[in-house]
Amino acid sequence: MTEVMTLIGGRSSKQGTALCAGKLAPEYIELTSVVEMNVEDMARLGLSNNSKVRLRTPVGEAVLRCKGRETKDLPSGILFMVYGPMTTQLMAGDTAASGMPISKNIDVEVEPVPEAGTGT
Amino acid sequence: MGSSLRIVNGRVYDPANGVDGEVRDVCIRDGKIAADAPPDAKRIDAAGMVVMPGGVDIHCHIAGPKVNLARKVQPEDHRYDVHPRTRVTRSGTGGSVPSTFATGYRYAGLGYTTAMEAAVTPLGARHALEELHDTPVIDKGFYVLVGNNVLLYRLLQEGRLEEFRNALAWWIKVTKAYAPKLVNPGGDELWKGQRNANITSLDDKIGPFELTPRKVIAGFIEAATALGLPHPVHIHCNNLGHTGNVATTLETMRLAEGRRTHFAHVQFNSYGPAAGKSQTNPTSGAREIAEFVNTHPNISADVGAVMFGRSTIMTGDAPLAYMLRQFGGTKWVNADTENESGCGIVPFTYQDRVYTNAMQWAVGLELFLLSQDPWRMVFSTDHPNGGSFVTYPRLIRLLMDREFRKARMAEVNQKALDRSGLRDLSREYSLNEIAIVTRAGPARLLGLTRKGQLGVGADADVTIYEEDPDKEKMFSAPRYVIKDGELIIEDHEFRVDHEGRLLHVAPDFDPGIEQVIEPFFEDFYTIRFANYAVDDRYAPHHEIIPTAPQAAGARP
Amino acid sequence: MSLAFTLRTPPTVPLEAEVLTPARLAGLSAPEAAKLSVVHGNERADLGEFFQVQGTADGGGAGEFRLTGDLSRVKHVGAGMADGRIVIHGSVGMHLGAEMTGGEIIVEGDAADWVGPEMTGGRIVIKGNAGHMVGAASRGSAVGVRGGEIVVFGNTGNEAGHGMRRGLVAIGGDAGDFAGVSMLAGTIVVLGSLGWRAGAGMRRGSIVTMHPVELLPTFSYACTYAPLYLRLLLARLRRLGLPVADAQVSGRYQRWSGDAVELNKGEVLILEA
Amino acid sequence: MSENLKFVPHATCTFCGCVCDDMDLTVDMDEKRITKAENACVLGKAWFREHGIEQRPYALIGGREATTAEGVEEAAQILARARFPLIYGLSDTTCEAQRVAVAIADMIGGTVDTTTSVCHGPSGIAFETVGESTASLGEIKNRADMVVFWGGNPAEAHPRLFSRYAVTPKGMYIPNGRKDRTVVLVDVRRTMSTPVADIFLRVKPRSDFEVLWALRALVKGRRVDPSIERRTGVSLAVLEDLVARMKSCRYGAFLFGMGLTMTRGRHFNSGALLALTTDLNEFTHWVAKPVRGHGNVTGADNVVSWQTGFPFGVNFSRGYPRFNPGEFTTVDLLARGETDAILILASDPAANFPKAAIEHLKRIPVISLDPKTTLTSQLARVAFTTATYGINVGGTVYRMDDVAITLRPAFESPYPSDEEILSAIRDRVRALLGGNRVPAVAPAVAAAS
Repeated sequence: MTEVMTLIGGRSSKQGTALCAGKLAPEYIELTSVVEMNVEDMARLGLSNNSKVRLRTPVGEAVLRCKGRETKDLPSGILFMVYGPMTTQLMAGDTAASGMPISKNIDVEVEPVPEAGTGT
Repeated sequence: MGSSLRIVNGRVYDPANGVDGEVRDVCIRDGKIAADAPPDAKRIDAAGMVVMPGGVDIHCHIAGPKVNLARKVQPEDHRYDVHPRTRVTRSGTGGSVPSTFATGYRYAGLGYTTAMEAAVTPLGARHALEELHDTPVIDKGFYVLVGNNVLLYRLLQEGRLEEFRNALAWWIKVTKAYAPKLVNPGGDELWKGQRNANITSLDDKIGPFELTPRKVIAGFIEAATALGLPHPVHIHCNNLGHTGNVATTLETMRLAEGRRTHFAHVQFNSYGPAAGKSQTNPTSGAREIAEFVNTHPNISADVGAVMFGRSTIMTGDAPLAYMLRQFGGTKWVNADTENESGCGIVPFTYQDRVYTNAMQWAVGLELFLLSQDPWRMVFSTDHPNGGSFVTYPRLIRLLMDREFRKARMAEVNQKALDRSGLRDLSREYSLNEIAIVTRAGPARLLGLTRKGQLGVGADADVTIYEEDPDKEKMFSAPRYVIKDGELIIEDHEFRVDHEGRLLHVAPDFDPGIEQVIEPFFEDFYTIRFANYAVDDRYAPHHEIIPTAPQAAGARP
Repeated sequence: MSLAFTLRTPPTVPLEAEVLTPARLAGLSAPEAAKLSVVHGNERADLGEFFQVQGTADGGGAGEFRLTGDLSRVKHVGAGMADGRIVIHGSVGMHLGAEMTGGEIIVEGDAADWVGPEMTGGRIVIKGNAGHMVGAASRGSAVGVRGGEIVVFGNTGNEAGHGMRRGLVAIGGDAGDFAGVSMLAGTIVVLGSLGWRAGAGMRRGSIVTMHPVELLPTFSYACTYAPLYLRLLLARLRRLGLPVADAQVSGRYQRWSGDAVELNKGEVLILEA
Repeated sequence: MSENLKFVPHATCTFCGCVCDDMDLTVDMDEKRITKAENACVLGKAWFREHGIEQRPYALIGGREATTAEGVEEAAQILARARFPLIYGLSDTTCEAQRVAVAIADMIGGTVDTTTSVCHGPSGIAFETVGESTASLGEIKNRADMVVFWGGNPAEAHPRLFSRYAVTPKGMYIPNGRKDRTVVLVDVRRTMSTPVADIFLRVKPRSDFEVLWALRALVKGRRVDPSIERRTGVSLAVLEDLVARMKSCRYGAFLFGMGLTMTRGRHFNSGALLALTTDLNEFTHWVAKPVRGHGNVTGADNVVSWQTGFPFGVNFSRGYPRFNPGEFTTVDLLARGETDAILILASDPAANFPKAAIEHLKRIPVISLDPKTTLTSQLARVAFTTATYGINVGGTVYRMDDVAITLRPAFESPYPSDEEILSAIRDRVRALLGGNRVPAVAPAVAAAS
């Protein structure tokens, strides 16, 4: 089952502090590998905290762990994750003559990834 | 610096030393004008050429926060006026607000070797100095905006005049400025604090302060006089650009009461009341202003002439820029600086068929032609407000060539011309007078004793023009330009790059004043007091021009 | 035979070839044309290092020449041209026909960003797709196309006709976002669909579309009618080869006025289904 | 902890664009470590804590350890040879280094672009179209009785924007601080910043332009279609109320983030906000300020502007500066595969650029300067280890409001500064080229298009 959702890339203070320690440190890699999702959307997709999920755009895909957020904080259909090596996989190179690639509000296909041993 | 030069056979114009077109040698040694040069000195044969000191611009806008905003906001103005690099010089772009490198090279390319940026906020001083450092060839300095400074207002309001004077000296010194500058005194507080209002007369109350522009201006003139600064208070009057403002300008001039005071770009402050049916079309007030300056030797002014074509309005006078926004097209920039200043920027085009623009053009020329003392009514276009400095050669021709002026007059709005006094003026400037208004005069008004002249010991900043009946052509491209004794331009081409000096003053003050200033910083600034003063790294090549007490060897 | 240029050695970095205009090539033989200067990255180079040149320039006045190959890294072709004709068999790089004042350019392929920016006259026809900024104003400038015609058979990117003051931009396929943004006058016809925010900030001028579109909240419905000028214009576009349907020529159009944040004197015409 | 402590008052933090200059640092001089950073926010504390001296090679050439001098030689050879070289980054270093970086680009006929192009570059384009009414942060502190945050999350990205400049501080005409201000926050989701606001407007993703455009129309007294609520999630009544408040405040300030610049609409989103600010000045005083990211990105804008006339994305291949976002900006040059060598100064495009751009980075010689190992330095042909600005290196940085500040470094690093390495590269390139590379072709017909 896949759904199209809107992915917002952004910063967090945890990312900021981890960045000072270094982008190759495990803490930073961990932080940039998590996508936040509305809990109701997660339930509908059969996902729970820490489930694997695949995001796909016409240019690429990334597999991430998901983390639930309440509807009052994150509306249904919206995903949030901090910028990092994973978001780059999903971004298109066209800047529409502005220099700026679309980095926020990217349409992504969301697909749960069965954990090893449980899926096909 | 070590090289020597002997310029021979040129006609020399050195009005500061009474030399009016004599053919004589000019010798250079170690960066200074010398009585003689060694036999092996390089010779420049200036036969058929005119030798003058390097030009000195007393009022222009070339560096600092507002200039950079004005650059950034109009890429379309740079596109068609590019400044390619050479083997030895950097590239840049021109237009009405050139990049720093283009600014330096283009000034040099006109024979100018000194220029004064006329309005920098104290908080922007560090930025201005960085840009001036990247402005090659010329020597330069800046005037610091103090006329809307909240702390200085508080001291003045409370009658703490000695502290006021010390604080003014502190501000000039820690920013490495050359002179104090007042812009539309009182205007910023009304603009920022009272829904974009503005001062309309010298007796308006300045927002929450128990002060009026009259009190503020008088206070600054008094303090600057006491400090003995080489250049006095430099004033951009209230009501600039407004029809009928000549009355305000004369009132402000009277406030000087015999003390030295400089009035910036007076053309913009010389408009008579509206004429005919129009409520806004100004008449010319040039005659009244010129007469006042002629008869008051303590007063000096630069003209701020308007030249038709593309310009950029950039000014500390934010309400003025807002008013002009409606004529400028789509872009408007406003920038408030905490406790210190406002600023407005509008790209602008002066059109010869437009009544007001033609009147402004005429008023500028009238001021020049009515002035009886070229030493005190000097050359400027308030670059780029009245027009770019690259129009200087054309302005020189308008002053020197009556027929050219007449031909140009035929092309402008005739109603405006009718209401100006320009048709009655047939005077032509001589080369000697041009040398005064573009070099000797501004240097003297600035207190730069080694500039604007070719006497022994003067800075060896020399320009050599090929004589030509077309004075615009002649002044557009000097054959040689020498800066600090170095041959920068030879046969119209740059031979070497050169870094000029920062010229600044460092008036003495009672160090106790810092205890008055510091608490204000903690409360109302967002930069720490300790990080505010600009250190010497920002002026790697500099020269401190002494105040009168310093020159006299006195230390308070 | 006219001059013909065939790309032999594709440039590895952008090649700027504003010499490729009929006026600059007038009267030249093939070897002379091959000696003309182009800028390859940061170095001067001869045109002949990249192109095989054959034929001779047409005698007398501005003529026609042909370019063949994948010219997608060749910029400024036909920039500033005033007359004559250029035919390109292949795709072409940025700034095609920039600021041209007359003449004609035909591209039998795609064109990159900035087709005909700030042109004042002449015609550019792109048989494939074009990039962003078709007929647009350069950054910072308020005025784009001042005259002439740009016809794109395929799709265009964003900001087609940005700031245009006169002339025509016709798009056979879909337009990207902000078509006709800040336009001052002139006409944009889109046979496919409009992207988002068409006509934002427009003062005057017309944007025509054949597909339903939701406009900005500052546009308001005025009337539905069959404007005569549009009939003539569409018929002409059909003669130029665009797939204009009869129903479009004879159709009725909703007229929406905007943009209310500006003069509100522009219009967007939407074909009624 | 050793006894050998040094106290550095009034130091400046260069982590984010707030560039706070009230850091009072305690330095352990034996361990070369900052042990305490008074007044720093959570990000600043991490910045000072984590920048000690790491044991790294001075330079790596093709992964092999090398001296700085060997690195300089290799870098200079690459740059002198390249036909379309690019110098990118510049935001996390001093203005002194930035000046040399632009000088190199000019000398070799390359391109210089900064992280602005992927940050507030769109706001820069908007600025060139409509201008901007703006202010130094102190004016917002002293005067702003209404503050609107749009498309940003300062609580996590610029924490002291709230506490030092725009929400809680007391100012000259804001004697009671927070109580004297109306704070509005506009975003597509709730964030750590949301609780600060008196009014929170949740807009639908990608509808900021419509909301701003509707506000402009309402400010001008024009009609707005009620469908605005369906499209944006914000009702007409809410917008009308907001406009009434905006017109009646004494001094209003917008602080806007990349929620506007990085989403569909890009420069038009920023432009709509700047135009709204201009419109409001008809009624009362309003200013707007893009909330800038990395420490000295604003300095990079300023340096590139004063040296070339343009703020970012500047190409020198014809012998003079040309500006064209989309043509001379880094993502485009890389994604199209046009650049043939790149010097990356103090930034990490391999970690945040689109995939296509990163793939080209892997195909060309990369020169990197960074205090830390990054994804970019890992794929560099020449990777220099540098001292950290603000901590080991002095110089000038610009706050997001264009105020320049002089750094007070805390302790010395064994590694050279960016400026030192760049100056050495510049001198060597000059020797290789015999001065500036002078192009032999006259300016193009359409000079900078």
